[in-house]
Amino acid sequence: MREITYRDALREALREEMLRDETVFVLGEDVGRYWKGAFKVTKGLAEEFGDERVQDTPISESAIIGVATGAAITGMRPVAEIMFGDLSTLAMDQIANQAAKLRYMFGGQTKVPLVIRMPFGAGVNIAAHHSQSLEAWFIHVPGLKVAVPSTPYDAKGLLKTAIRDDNPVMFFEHKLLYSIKELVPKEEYTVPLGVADVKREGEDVTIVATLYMVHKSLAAAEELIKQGISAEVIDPRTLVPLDKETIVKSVKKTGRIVIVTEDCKTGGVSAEISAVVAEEAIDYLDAPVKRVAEPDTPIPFSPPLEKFVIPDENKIIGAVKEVVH
Amino acid sequence: MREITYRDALREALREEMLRDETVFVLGEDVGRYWKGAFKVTKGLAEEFGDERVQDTPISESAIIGVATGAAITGMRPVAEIMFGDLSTLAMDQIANQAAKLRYMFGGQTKVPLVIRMPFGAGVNIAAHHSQSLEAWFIHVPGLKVAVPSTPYDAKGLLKTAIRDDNPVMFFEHKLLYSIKELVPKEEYTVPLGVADVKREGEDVTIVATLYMVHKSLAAAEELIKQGISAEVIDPRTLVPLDKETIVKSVKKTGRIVIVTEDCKTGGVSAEISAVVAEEAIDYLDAPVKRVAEPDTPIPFSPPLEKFVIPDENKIIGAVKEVVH
Amino acid sequence: MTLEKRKKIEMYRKLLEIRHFEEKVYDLYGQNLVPGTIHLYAGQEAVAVGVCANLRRDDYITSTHRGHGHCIAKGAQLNRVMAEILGKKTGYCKGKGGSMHIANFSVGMLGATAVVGAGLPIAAGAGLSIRLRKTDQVVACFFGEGASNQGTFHEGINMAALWKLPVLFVCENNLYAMGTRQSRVMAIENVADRGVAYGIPGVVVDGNDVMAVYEAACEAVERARSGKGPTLIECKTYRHKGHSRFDPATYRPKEEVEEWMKRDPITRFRARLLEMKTLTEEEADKIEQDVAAAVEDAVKFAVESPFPAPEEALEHVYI
Amino acid sequence: MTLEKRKKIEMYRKLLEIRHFEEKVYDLYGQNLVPGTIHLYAGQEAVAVGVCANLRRDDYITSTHRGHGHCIAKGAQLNRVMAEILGKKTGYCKGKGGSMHIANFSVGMLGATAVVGAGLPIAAGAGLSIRLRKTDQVVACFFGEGASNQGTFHEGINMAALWKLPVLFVCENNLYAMGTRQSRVMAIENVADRGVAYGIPGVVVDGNDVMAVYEAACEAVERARSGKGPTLIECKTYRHKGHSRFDPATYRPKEEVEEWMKRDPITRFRARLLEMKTLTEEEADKIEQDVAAAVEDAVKFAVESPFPAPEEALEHVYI
Ligand SMILES: Cc1ncc(C[n+]2csc(CCOP(=O)(O)OP(=O)(O)O)c2C)c(N)n1
Ligand SMILES: Cc1ncc(C[n+]2csc(CCOP(=O)(O)OP(=O)(O)O)c2C)c(N)n1
Ligand SMILES: [Mg+2]
Ligand SMILES: [Mg+2]
Repeated sequence: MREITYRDALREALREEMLRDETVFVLGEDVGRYWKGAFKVTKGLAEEFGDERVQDTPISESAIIGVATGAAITGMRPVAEIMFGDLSTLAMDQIANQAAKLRYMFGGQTKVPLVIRMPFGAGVNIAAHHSQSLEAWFIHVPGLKVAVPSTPYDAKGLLKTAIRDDNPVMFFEHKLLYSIKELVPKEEYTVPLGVADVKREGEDVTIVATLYMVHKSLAAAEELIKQGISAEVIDPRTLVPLDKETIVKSVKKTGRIVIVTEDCKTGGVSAEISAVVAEEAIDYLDAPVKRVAEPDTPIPFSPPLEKFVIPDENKIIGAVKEVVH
Repeated sequence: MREITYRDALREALREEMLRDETVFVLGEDVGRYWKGAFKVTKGLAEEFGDERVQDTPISESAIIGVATGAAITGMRPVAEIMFGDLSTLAMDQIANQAAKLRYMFGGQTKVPLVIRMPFGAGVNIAAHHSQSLEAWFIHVPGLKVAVPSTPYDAKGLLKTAIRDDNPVMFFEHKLLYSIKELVPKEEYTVPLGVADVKREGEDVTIVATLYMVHKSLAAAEELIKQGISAEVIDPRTLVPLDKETIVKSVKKTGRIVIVTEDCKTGGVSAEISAVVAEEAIDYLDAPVKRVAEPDTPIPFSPPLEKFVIPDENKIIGAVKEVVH
Repeated sequence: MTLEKRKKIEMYRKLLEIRHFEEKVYDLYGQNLVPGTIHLYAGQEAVAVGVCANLRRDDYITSTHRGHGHCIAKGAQLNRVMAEILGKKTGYCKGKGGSMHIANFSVGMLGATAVVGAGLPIAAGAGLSIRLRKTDQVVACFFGEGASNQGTFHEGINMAALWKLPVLFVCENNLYAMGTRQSRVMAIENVADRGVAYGIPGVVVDGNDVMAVYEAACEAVERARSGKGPTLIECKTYRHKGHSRFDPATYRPKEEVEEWMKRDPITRFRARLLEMKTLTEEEADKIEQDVAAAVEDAVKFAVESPFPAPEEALEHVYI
Repeated sequence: MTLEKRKKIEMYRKLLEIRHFEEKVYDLYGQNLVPGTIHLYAGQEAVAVGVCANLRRDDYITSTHRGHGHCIAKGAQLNRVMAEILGKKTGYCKGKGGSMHIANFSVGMLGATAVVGAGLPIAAGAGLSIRLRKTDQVVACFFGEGASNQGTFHEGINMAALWKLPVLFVCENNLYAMGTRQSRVMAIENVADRGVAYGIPGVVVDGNDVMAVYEAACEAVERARSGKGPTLIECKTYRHKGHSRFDPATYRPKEEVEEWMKRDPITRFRARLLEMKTLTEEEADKIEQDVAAAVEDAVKFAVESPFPAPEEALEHVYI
């Protein structure tokens, strides 16, 4: 075990898979030797594997995904990077209509082993076009899997699994996670898709959180226990497939649930998780299902404005207290 | 009053608003005199208002919306048509990052009076790229309003309101609705955004349904009453703003809710409605919140396959019986 | 670059296969046996046949909503194409795709897409894959002149040109995109001129002359296989029928239609084969009879095939 | 097309305003007063100034992530631009937009977008609006060479060309998009050559020569106002600093940077003005001092302005 950052963990996953399987390659804007990725995730890979396997591209998000898809259905295992998740808007047709649907439309004749990495999230004052969280769009596209790792360990293990998966996997990172550190085994390991991780056990309330919100929820839980409230914090780790069982089991134990995601509240990921609970565990609920999320605004630039809209510990604590009267 | 189709109702709305306000104009692929719109909604308008106000465009969905947005922020009121809702994927950046956010990002300096019409929905065997229902993506974009009329009366009244609204309004039609008929006043009227319509009153269960599913739900309700179950059918008519009050009030009365939408279940519109209920009316619920939706597949081509995945009366009845044991 | 006799006859046969096939599809939808909509390839056969005659089985093509001809020209079996169009379990896509999403990976047909222009980056990606796998395959990417106004055209060709990928970008300029004449969507006459924007050759050919198409494609394939990069080939052609199922195509001037009908690619090629004595009248007729019979067999196969079971709708979402 | 003296001096002043402004922004972010990231315009001033000197107040421009210069050249007030960049309530966008989303509708500045290439269709739309409203305004749309590989470039220019809309598409080719040199993203040298693809003129100019830019833009504006349609103007230029906040720009060869520094647009224009006796040394210095003072005032205004109240985040989502 050694302590590495989330960024390093991702890089190790890419490197190990590129060493293991020569059909794995990386493409995206400025992923190569000159810039090394907007968040430096691909640093060193071009030097080790050559410019063709760490392919810089023009600023053409739609073609990046289209090209990756064309490569995926003809024997390669591309890992495409979209520099900011907000720019997935430019590639939605290739993601949602092509990559996600080819296998189905063609009656199983092909597989699409493609990973699409992109950073989401606010918190660094880069405003409305570089700060969104759009996971909800992708969970609504059959054919895609969706990974949302919150820790270096999970990031590495899930990325390796995603690369080996024969389906298109949307792999979402959060800008504020790249620099967080954790002890990660030196030995090879993977993390399966579809298995939630209980990041903290508790009795009084279930908190389901994703990406950076896992950390804020853990901090909130730490504070809550001082006030006598024991919170269980569950990180689904992948949204598709979603480990409903772990969530439902926890709710059956605690009778209360707060869902914490950074995306806009209306139509967000938290709505789906709420709906699952309302479908499968309603009889166990002792309080309304609470969602802590962004209040349906674009992300503003100015620091006090941005801070106001992003969920934080206080908002999580407030929501928990509302359900645990 | 005279009986007109949904298609005619839309056309009347366009025509009346174009007559009333000369900044209103229509643009899209094949909306003009040669093809008159893929579903013939714009028939006759080019002849009456000229080719410039009923502007055929190249096959460039992204630019259609971008051009409409540029026109909207400089004094016009464009009504853009995307021929099939599935192709909104190509314009997501212009819709979600530009049209929806300009006013906010610019601190209120501009308004974006833009309507984007598009047909969604399955049922005519045109497979995965022409049959989706993607409303859920758009309710998750702050800055957009979302209309989903199910009847000729609502279609006309809502489209007129949408055109007069100073915000971008996504206006979703369903292919199978164009030919349905209804008595509609000859006199001018509008329907406000954000006011649900109780299409049928009932006591035992609340059915919330949108677009074509309103009709299937009404048919199901007709059948259910014969079996002694009285269903209230609510059509929200707009998803943003959503008339939560009417839904919550109904649930408080019936204690049971089934949400019927044609989109894929996971992350769909029904998840948001379910989450609203779980947040605001959980204490009144006597049964799980049921969602009747498409089972997370792309829409298949072959008739028996397509029929299998689209929600129908039987599935609605089945769901209702599950909650009204 | 003279074509040997066997190849010419093979091309003639393929032209006929497509034509007869499309006529049968037209009949079948008159009989309400074809679900959904349909975009017939009749009139444009020389493009698919002329291009695909240069391709090996392991080469790739990508196709469009108007893709039956591409499929057949690349070597797909008539009966399984027909079965797919009818939504049958025996179709190449088990009925999931239909006319607009037909694919046959076993002959390198990477699929039709119903999103106009979406195939261009995918074709470029197949080209990149060839480069990375170090094979000498090529990709032919078919699309219409209408598609050439999509962003994907620009982005896809730019990448292929930049990386000198082995791709033929084949624009079938049939003058219309639905009801919209080319001149009402772009200010230039030749889509091929857009090659300049990417630093690749742009070639205009008579798309109703199968030999002209063959030769242009031959050169482009050589260029591609030898690592020199993509070519943009614009084939001027015309569709015989309306755009889709119910389109009477009244937006096209009668004289224009008549004039193009005179340039029918099959009539012309037949006349040329007879003139060059590649075939006798009898031989030509015999081929046509064989083709007609084969298409009949395909229809019979497709009509008699079962529909998929409803629950199959749930398969193939994930692997 | 000779420039009158007053105009030249005005242009000189604007060049300086932008340069001093950007240098202050650089200082301020060294002091941690600028939230987020920042893309400086220093080195490219001649483009914005040369183009905007041809525009009326009621003409429009659209801008990019590197937009401070466009704003200032179009007539925005230094203090409110600076306040926006610092996230203050007194900024043009009340702190909601920041550097990458600055707009000032009162001078026809329709806003920066941080999505590379997204401004092209929007500019075309402003052009369509002008056509429909029957005014004689024009639109100048700024974008980088990197943006010219986006689908929006293709779709936006095609529509504008087709409809002969009054738009100037101004490509600021500063050779790099982040760390990526132009030659690694497109196989042609001049973005202007892409005009051929849309049937519009493509012009290459020295983007570090404000008079050359002025003249090219002047011709394009005339063309636009008289209904002849858009022009694609490529200005060859160079950014002095790295791409954004923390970029040391090590991907650029030292000699290249040095060579471009010698072609600094402001030094060159000053020398020319002195040479042509438009200005004396003293007059030129005086202008620079005035500008420096004005920029200082803007900094003071911005630094002293309050931040918006947190709850203002909820305003302006809908009207
Ligand atoms: C992106 C997209 N926009 C619009 C449509 C609707 N549509 C289907 S075919 C077609 C015309 C295509 O024209 P062209 O590319 O010239 O091909 P052709 O039909 O002439 O073969 C249109 C607009 C679509 N399927 N996809
Ligand atoms: C669509 C999109 N892709 C990627 C980015 C990230 N990005 C921001 S600026 C930039 C480079 C733009 O290059 P160019 O258009 O040449 O403008 P320049 O920065 O040189 O002024 C990139 C890739 C973005 N903001 N938008
Ligand atoms: Mg065509
Ligand atoms: Mg640049």
